[in-house]
Amino acid sequence: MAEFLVGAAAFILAMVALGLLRILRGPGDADRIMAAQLLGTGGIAAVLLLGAATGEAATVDVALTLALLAAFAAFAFVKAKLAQTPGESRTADGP
Amino acid sequence: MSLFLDLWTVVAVVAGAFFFFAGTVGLLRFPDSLTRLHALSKADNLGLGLVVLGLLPQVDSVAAGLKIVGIWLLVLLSGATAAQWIARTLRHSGPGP
Amino acid sequence: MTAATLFGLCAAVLIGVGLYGLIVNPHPLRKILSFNVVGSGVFLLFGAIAHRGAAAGMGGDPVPQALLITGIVVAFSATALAVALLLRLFDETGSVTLSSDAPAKTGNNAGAH
Amino acid sequence: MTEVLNVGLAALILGLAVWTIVAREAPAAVAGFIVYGLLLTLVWLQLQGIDVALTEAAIGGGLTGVLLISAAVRLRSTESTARAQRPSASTRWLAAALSAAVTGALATCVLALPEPAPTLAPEVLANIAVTEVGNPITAVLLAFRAMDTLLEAIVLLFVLIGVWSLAPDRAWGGRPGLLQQADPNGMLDYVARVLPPIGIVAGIYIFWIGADYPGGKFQGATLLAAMWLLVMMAGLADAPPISRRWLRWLLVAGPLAFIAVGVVGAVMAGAFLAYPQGYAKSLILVIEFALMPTLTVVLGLMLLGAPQRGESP
Repeated sequence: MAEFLVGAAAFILAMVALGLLRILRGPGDADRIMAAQLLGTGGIAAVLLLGAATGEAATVDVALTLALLAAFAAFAFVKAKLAQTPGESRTADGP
Repeated sequence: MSLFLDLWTVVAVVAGAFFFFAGTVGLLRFPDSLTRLHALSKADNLGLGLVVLGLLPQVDSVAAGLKIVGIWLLVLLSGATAAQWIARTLRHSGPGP
Repeated sequence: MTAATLFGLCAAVLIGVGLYGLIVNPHPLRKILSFNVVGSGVFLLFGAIAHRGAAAGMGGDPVPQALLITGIVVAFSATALAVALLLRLFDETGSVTLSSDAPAKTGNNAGAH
Repeated sequence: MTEVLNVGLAALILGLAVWTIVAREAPAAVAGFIVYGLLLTLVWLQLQGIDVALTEAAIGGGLTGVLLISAAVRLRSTESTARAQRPSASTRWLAAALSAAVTGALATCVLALPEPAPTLAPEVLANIAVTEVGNPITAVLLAFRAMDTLLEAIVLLFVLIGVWSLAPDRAWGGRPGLLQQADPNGMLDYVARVLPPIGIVAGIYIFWIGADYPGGKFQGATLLAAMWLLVMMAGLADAPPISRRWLRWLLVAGPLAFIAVGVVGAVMAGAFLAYPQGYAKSLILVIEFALMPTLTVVLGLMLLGAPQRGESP
């Protein structure tokens, strides 16, 4: 069973990495940040699979930490972008 | 019983891995940023969901099971939010150079 | 090849790659990034050595592993300080060049010489 | 199968490191670096350093990404000038030769490491009973090498003072970071209301189990700091002005408690940071509880950067 789980983790990582090669080329920054965030999903799957393979219960906490922080870079990116173009961020604020 | 549970794990994890594969294919085949992100986010979140379902019989306590389901829900929440936000900057700035 | 040797060699290459970037990339933010690559290479090398010390039922030597945790946190704080310095330089001069002969945009730094 | 995974991981990490160095634009390089941190987490799992993996997931994958991506977006306009200053071909060849030499020397060392490897694990195992904690890493951090941890807490504080000292004169004592506007369409607002309660529970949980299982104050404090940051990013709360007295006290409380415990040791057990017989676990818990809020606030404020506004919002 452990062999199968490690194999699945390797397969998922390989798939996500293939996608990563495509998306790091761009065209825009937004695509790249999104790619980083989505690779997080594959990474969490791999961590969970490896944890189940080794039977180490604490790996779940690593996955939990990754899941909680997965989207932070994306949030920070959008925040920084909006701060640069203040006109756009205020459109929906209204008077 | 144990054999049945292991079989369940294998089937669900393979299905999950397939969705990651599908996400990558979508990424390589779709024409522009928004459709690519759409394909990728759906496929990856489903893939992770199936992996989590598959691993449920392998955990040794109910609490650990709840924890991994919780991880999936967290990824869904933050993934959906981030995708929505990123799509908004894409719309504002256009596909860009 | 054991995992420790594999990742030890990987770490050696990372340090080299990071060092190259540190020298060649002119942008200070890219230098910070390169420095972080060097740092993670050093940590990985140390971690590989910690893994070789697996004994007494532990997966690795706990002493270097504990030092690694300290190291990662301190490296992050150093990065935060460097980024803060860089942003202040940018706010002050409108550019972030490290070259001494590049013209500064404002006269704020006249008193510094 | 594990070998396949390890080789794949090593190849991916090297590829991403090269990408981080050669990418044309800084945000692209940072995106690569975030993924790089995520993969390092997996490597730490493979090297059986779960505590290190947790730290890398929290710091490398989370906080560093936030810090660098914001800076990269802000400094976007400076990139074209920097690109023009690319060093000459001869410099680049020299740099490549130097880097290759360093890599070669290190690789030789890796291949020539002594067998059997020296290890302190048996000694940690022999002495861990005295500390009454179950996690050997925690025992090292707070008993056997407690001085390192104390100095680390102080270094973090000094870094924060360094960051603050970069404030312009008019903003000294004011609030760090830019004023965050509430999110117009409510998505971030929603996440900032749902995620922090879960994140705070998770952070305290990881802190709490740290005595006996992988986890601890650094990882827990990072999660708490991230949740604080999320609430501020969504505009639900503002950063406190750095001149507030309670804030200053919070920042020094952890290191002061740590030093006080050290002095108690000097008086009762004969050496600075020595724990009197039978009190080791209680004193370790005192230090952990005192450091946790300090670390949370220090890490959060470090990410916010220097004060940029006056005291009034």
